[in-house]
Amino acid sequence: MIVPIDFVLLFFLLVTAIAAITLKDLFAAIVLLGAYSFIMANMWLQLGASDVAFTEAAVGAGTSTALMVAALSRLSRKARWEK
Amino acid sequence: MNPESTGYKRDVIIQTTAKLMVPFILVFGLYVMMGSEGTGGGFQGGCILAAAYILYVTAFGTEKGRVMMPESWNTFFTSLGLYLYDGAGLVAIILSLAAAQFLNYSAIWPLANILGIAEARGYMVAFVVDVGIGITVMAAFVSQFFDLAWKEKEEEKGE
Amino acid sequence: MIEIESIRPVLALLCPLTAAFLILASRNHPNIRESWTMIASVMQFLVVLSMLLIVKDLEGGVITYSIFNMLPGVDLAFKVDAFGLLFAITSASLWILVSSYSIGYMRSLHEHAQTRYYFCFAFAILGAEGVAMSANLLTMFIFYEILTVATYPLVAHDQTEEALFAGRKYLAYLLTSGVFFLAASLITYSLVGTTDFRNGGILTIDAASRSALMVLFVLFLLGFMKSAWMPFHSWLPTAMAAPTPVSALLHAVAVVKAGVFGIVRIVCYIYGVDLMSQLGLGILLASIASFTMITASLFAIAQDNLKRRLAYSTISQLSYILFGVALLKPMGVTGAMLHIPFHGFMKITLFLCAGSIMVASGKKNISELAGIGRIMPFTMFAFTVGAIGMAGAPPACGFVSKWFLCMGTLEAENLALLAVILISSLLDVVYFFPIIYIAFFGKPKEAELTNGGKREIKEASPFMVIPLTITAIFSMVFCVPNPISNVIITLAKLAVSGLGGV
Amino acid sequence: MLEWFVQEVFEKYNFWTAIFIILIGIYATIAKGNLLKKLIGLSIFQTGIFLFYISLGDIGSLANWGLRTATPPILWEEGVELGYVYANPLPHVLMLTGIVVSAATTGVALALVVRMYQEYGTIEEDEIMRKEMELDQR
Amino acid sequence: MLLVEQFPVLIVTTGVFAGYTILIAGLVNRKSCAYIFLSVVFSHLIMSLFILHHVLTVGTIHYWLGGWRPPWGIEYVVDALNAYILVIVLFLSLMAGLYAKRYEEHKLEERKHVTYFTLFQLLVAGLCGVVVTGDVFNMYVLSEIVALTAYALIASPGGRTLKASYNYLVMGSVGICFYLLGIGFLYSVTGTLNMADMRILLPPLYQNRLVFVAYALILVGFSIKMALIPLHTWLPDAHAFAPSEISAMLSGIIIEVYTYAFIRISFSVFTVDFLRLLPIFDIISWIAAIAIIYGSVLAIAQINLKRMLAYSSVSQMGYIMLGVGLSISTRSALWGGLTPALMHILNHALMKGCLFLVAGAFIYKFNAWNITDLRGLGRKMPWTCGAFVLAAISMIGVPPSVGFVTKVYLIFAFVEAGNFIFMAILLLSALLNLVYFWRVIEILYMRPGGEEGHSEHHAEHAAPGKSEEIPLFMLIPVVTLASLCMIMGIVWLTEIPIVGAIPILDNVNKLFGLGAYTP
Repeated sequence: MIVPIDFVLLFFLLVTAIAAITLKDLFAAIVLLGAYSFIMANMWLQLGASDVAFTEAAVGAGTSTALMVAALSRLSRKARWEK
Repeated sequence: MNPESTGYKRDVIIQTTAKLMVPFILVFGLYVMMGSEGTGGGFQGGCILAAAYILYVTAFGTEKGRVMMPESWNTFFTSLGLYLYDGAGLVAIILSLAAAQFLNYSAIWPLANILGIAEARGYMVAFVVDVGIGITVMAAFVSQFFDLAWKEKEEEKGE
Repeated sequence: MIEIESIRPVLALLCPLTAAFLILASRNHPNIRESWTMIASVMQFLVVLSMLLIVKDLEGGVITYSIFNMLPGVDLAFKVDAFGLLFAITSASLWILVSSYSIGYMRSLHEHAQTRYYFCFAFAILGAEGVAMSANLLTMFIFYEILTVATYPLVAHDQTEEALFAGRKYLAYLLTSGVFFLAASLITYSLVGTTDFRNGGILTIDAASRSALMVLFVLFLLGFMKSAWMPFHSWLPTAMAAPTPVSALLHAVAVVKAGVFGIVRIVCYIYGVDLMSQLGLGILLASIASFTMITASLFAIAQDNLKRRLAYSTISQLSYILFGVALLKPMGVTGAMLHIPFHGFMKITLFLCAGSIMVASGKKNISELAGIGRIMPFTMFAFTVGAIGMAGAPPACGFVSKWFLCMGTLEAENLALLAVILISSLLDVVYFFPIIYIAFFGKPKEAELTNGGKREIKEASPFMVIPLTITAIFSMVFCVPNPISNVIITLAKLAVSGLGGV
Repeated sequence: MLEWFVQEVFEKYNFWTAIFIILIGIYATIAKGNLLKKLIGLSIFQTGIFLFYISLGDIGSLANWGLRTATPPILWEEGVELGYVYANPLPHVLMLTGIVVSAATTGVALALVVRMYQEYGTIEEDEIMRKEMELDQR
Repeated sequence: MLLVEQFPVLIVTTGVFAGYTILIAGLVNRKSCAYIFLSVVFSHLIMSLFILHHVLTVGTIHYWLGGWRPPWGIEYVVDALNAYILVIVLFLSLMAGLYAKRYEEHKLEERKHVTYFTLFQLLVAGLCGVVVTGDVFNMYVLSEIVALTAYALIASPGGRTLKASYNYLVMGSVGICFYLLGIGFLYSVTGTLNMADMRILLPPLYQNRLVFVAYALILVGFSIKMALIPLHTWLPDAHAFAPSEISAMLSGIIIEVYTYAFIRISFSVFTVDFLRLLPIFDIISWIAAIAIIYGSVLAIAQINLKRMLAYSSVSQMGYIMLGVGLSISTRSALWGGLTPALMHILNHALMKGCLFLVAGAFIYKFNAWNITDLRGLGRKMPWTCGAFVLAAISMIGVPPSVGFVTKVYLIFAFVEAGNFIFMAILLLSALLNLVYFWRVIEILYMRPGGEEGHSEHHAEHAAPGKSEEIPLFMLIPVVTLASLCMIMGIVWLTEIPIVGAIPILDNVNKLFGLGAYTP
C-alpha cells in the first residue's frame, strides 16, 4: 500500500531478474531466481493478492528452487563464457 | 550439495535444524492444506509437505527418507489424491443419476445426511478435494525430486 | 432424346476391377492369373457390344447411370452415347487382343513382376473405359487420374534407370496436367453450375467474359496433356521405355486417346461448336494441331529406334483428331471421331509388329531390319497394312477418316488446312516406307540374321502373331463397306448429328 | 509532456515493470545458449505475465496513484468496512493455476536437461548441436 | 439433463481418472496398461459419436461445471465443430494406441511402459479437454496438460529426441504464454473469460487497440503451437525422432487441435465482423501459401523419411490455414467458409497418421530411418507398403482419395475468393508432393532390394510365411487408416447422410455466420 516500497520491490525485481540471467555460476543464478520469486511474492502481497503471494513463495521460491538445485547437483555448475 | 555423490557426510548443524523444523513445517503444511474452516489450499499445502520431506531427505539421506515414506508409495499417493478429487466430482454425477453436473456438490448432500454430518456437508467436500490435491502434489513433487537428484545414480551403482 | 437407365456401364467397369483383384489373389498361379485377364476382357467386350447395339438403334439416345451425388448438380454418373462408345469399343476390343499378346510377350521374355503388370493393366483399362463412359467432367477426371496412376508401374516396369526416369517424367507431366484439368472443371462448375456433357455445350457466351472463356479453354488444353500436343509431347517418346504391349495399348490407344477424347468432349460437349467459333478458338486449336502434325512427322523421320518413330507418328496422328474437331464442321468432326478407332487399330498393329520383331530377333532399330520381311512374313505384312493406313491410302481404314477430314477442310473453305493434311500425309509416307523397303528388299548382313549367332530368327509365337494379324485384317475391313464398318460410321454420324450447331 | 508521463508511465509502473520482466525473460529464453539459463528465462517470462495479471486485479493502482485502496479479498467475520475496495480475486485464482503450470513445466524441463546432460555430457546448446551433427554424419 | 450431455465432461474426467488408474494397475501388472488405455479410449470414442449425433440432431450442448452459470463458472460447450474434432481426436488416438502396444514393447524398456501409457492417456484427456471447453482460461490449462505430456512422450525414447523435446518445450511454453497474455488483455477489457460472454461484450470494443493486440498475441501464440511458418522450427526434429505413434499424434492431432483452438477463438470469441476490420486473414492466407511451398521444398531435401513427413506436415498445415484464411472472403453456399479447412483437418489426420505409422513400421522391422534404406521393401511388407502407397497418393491428391477432395474444395474456395495465384501455388505444391512421395514409392517398389538383386521371381513366388510383415496389432491401424483415406474420400464426395459429413460442415458454417448450404 506504500508506493516507495513498490518501487523498491520492483527495482529489486529487475535487478535480480537481470542478474539471474547474466551470472555464469548456475547455482548463483538459481538462488537469485529464488530470490526473484520471493520478491515477486512480496510484490503480489503489496497488490492485495495474498493467496498468490503465498503460493509463489511456496512453489516458486521454495519447491522449484529445490528442484533446480537438485537437478544442478547432476550437472556441471558453470555456464560457459559466451563468445 | 549431493550427499550421495560426495559420500554422504553427517552435518550436525543441518541435521539439528532439520529435526527441529520438519515437524513444524509438516503441521503448517497440513494446516494450509485443510484450512481452518474446511477450505484450504491443497496445492500450497502439498508443496509445503513435499518441501518438508525434501528437507528431511537432504539432511538425513535417502535411506532414512525411505523409512519415513518409501518411494513406491509415491505412485500410489499420486493416484489416491487424484481419485479423491476427481472422484468427488464424479460422485456428484453418479449420486444424482446424471441429473447434476460434474462437481455440483449439492448433489452430494444426501450422502452427507446419511453419514450424519449434515451440518458440515459443504466443508466436507472441499476438505476431500483439497486433501486429494495436496496428496497428489506432494507425491508428484517428491518423486520429481528423486528423479532429478538421486534415482538413476543409485540404479547405476546397483547395476 | 431417349435416355435409358441401365447398369451396363457399371458392369463394364466392374469387369477389369474384379479382374484386378482376382489377379492379385491368384498371383502364385500364372495360368489362372492370365486366364482372369482374358475372361475379363471378353466379358467387358460383350457388355460394351451390347450397349453398342442398343445405342445404335436409339437414334441419338443414350444410356445413363448415376451412382451417387458428388456436388449439387454433379453426380458420379455414366453416360454412354455414340461418341463414347466409339472409344469404349476400341479399347475394349483391343484389350482382348493385347491381353493375348501380353501373355506371349511377357512369357517369352521371362519378365519379372508379372502380377503387378497384369494388375495395373486391368486398372488402366478401367480408367480408359471410365473416361469413355463418364457423363461429366468430374467423373471423367476421376478415371483420368486412375488411368495416369495405374500406367506408371507399367511405364517403369523395366526398373532400369531409363525406365524409372521415363516413369517420373510421365507422372510429372500427366499429374500436373491433372491439376489443370481439375481446376478448369471446377471453374466451369462455378460458372454454370454443372459439368455434364451436353450436345451443343453447356457454356454460353454470357457465362463469363470472352477472355475468361478463352483462358479456361487453354486451361482445359493444358489439362489434356495426355493428347501429347506439342510442345507438351515429350513424355510420350520417353514412355516408350515400357514393354511393347503397354506402348501398344496404352500409348497408342488408351492413354493418349483419353486425352484426345477429352478435348473432343470439351470442344463439342462443353463449349459447343457455336461458342467455339464465336470465340475463334477453332483457329487456335487448328493451329496447334497443324503445328504438331507437321513437326512430329519431321521428328519421326529423324528417329532410328522403331518404337520412338512410332511414338512420334502417334503424336502426329493424334493431332489429326484435334485438327478434325477444330474445323467445327460435320465432316471434320466425323473424320476426327472415326480416326479414334481407326488409328487405334492401325497403330496397335504397328506396335505389336515392333514388339514381335523385338521378341523374335531382339532388334530395336530400323537400320537393323534389313531383310526381316522375308523371315517374318506375317508380321511385316501386317506392318505394311498399318503403314499404308497411316499414310491414308486404301485399302487400310486410315483412308476413310482422312477422306472425311479433307472433306471437312473443304467444308470449312480453308485450303491452307487442306494443304496441311496433304503435306502431313506425305511426310507419313516419307517415314514409313523406308521401313517397309528395308524390311523386304534390304540385304541383310550375315550376323544380323542369326541374332548374334545364337539362334535362328523365326516368326514370333502364335500368341503374338495372331493378334497382330487380326488387327491388320480389321484395319482393312473398316475400309470397305460392310456391316462392321457400317456400325462404326453410323455411330460417328449419330454423334455428329446430335451436336447441333455443326 | 509531464502529464503524459504521469498518466502513461508513472501510474502504470506495475505494467511497465511487467513488460520489462517479460522482455528480459524472452531475451534469455531465446538468446542464452545454456539450457538451464533458458529455463530460468522461461520462469522469469511466466512470472512477468503473472505480475501483469495480478496488476489487472488491483483496481486501486489504476484509479489514483499514490494511495492504494484495494484490499486483499478476504472475508472478515464482521463484514467489510465502508470505503474498502477488494482487489479482483479472479485474476488471482487464475494465476494460482498459472503458477502450478509453470512449476510443472519447470519440472519436465529439468528432467529433460538432466537426461540431456547424461546423453551429451554438456548443457550448452551449440555443443549439443555439434554432437548431433557428428551423429548425422555417421 | 440427458446422459449424453454428461459425456463431454465425462470424457475428460474419466480420461484423467483412467490415466492414474493405469499408474496403479502398472504396479500390479504391466501388461494391463495398454488394454486399459485402449478400452477407455474406445469407450470415449463411442461417447464422442453419441455426442456428435446429439449435437447434430438436438443442438449444442452447454455444460456448466459444478452447476455454476457462466460467466461465473466454467462452461463446456459442444457444438458441431467440437464434436467433429473430438471424434477425430479419439479415433486417431485409438489407432495410435493400438499401434503403440506392440511398438513400445519392442522399443521401450519395460519399466517405462506404465508411465508411457499414463502419459498417453493424460494426453488424450487433455486434447479432449481443449476441444470441449468453452472457457478461454480453461483452454490454457488444458493445453498445458497436452503440452507437458507431449514433451514427456516425445522424449521417451531418449537420445536425440531430448533436444527436440526441449526445443518444443521452450517454444511451446513461449507460445502458450503469448496466448495467456492475449487472454489477459481480453479479460482486462471485458472482465470475463467465457467465450460466449466475450463474444457478446466485445463488439463495442472492436476499435480498441487492446483488442487488436490481444488478437495478435493469440495468433502468434497459436502459430507457434500449430507450427505455422516461420514459427515451425520445433516441429521437424520433434516429429522425426519421437516414437512413431507420437509423431502421428503430433502431426495428425496435436497441431490440428491448436488449429481448432485458433478457429474457435477467431470465430467464437471474435466474429467475422472483427476479422474483416483488418486484413488479418489475408496475411494468414499468404503465410499459409508460403508454408505450403516452403514445407514441400524442404521435404524434398530430406533423406530421413520421418523428417520428410514432418516437413510435409508444415506444408499440409499451410493447406488448412489457407482454408481458414480464405474462409471470410468466400461468400457462398457449400464450399464457402471453413469447409476446406475442416475437411482437411480430418483428411490430414488420416493421411499423415497412416504415413507416420508406416514409417514407424520400417523402423520397427528393419531399423530403416532413411529413404534409401527402403529398397525393395514393397515385396517384403506388402500390406504396410500398400498402405503407404494409398496414403501417399492421397497426399498427392489422386481421386477418389481424401486429398483429392481437399483439392476440389480448396479450388472452389480460390474461385470463390477470386484468387488465382493460390491456384498456381496449389498446382506447384501438388507437383512437389508428387516429387517427394513418389521418390519413396519408387524406392519401395521399383528398386530391387540390396541383397536379393534381380531375383524377384523368388519373391513373387515365395511362400506366404516368408513375408516380414509387422505384427497384427500394428498392421490393423495402418491398414484401417489407409483404407479410410479412400473411403472417407468417397464419403465426402457422396455426402452420405448417415455419416453426417456435410451437415457438420454446414452446421459449423452456419454457426459462425459464414454462409450455409441449401440443397
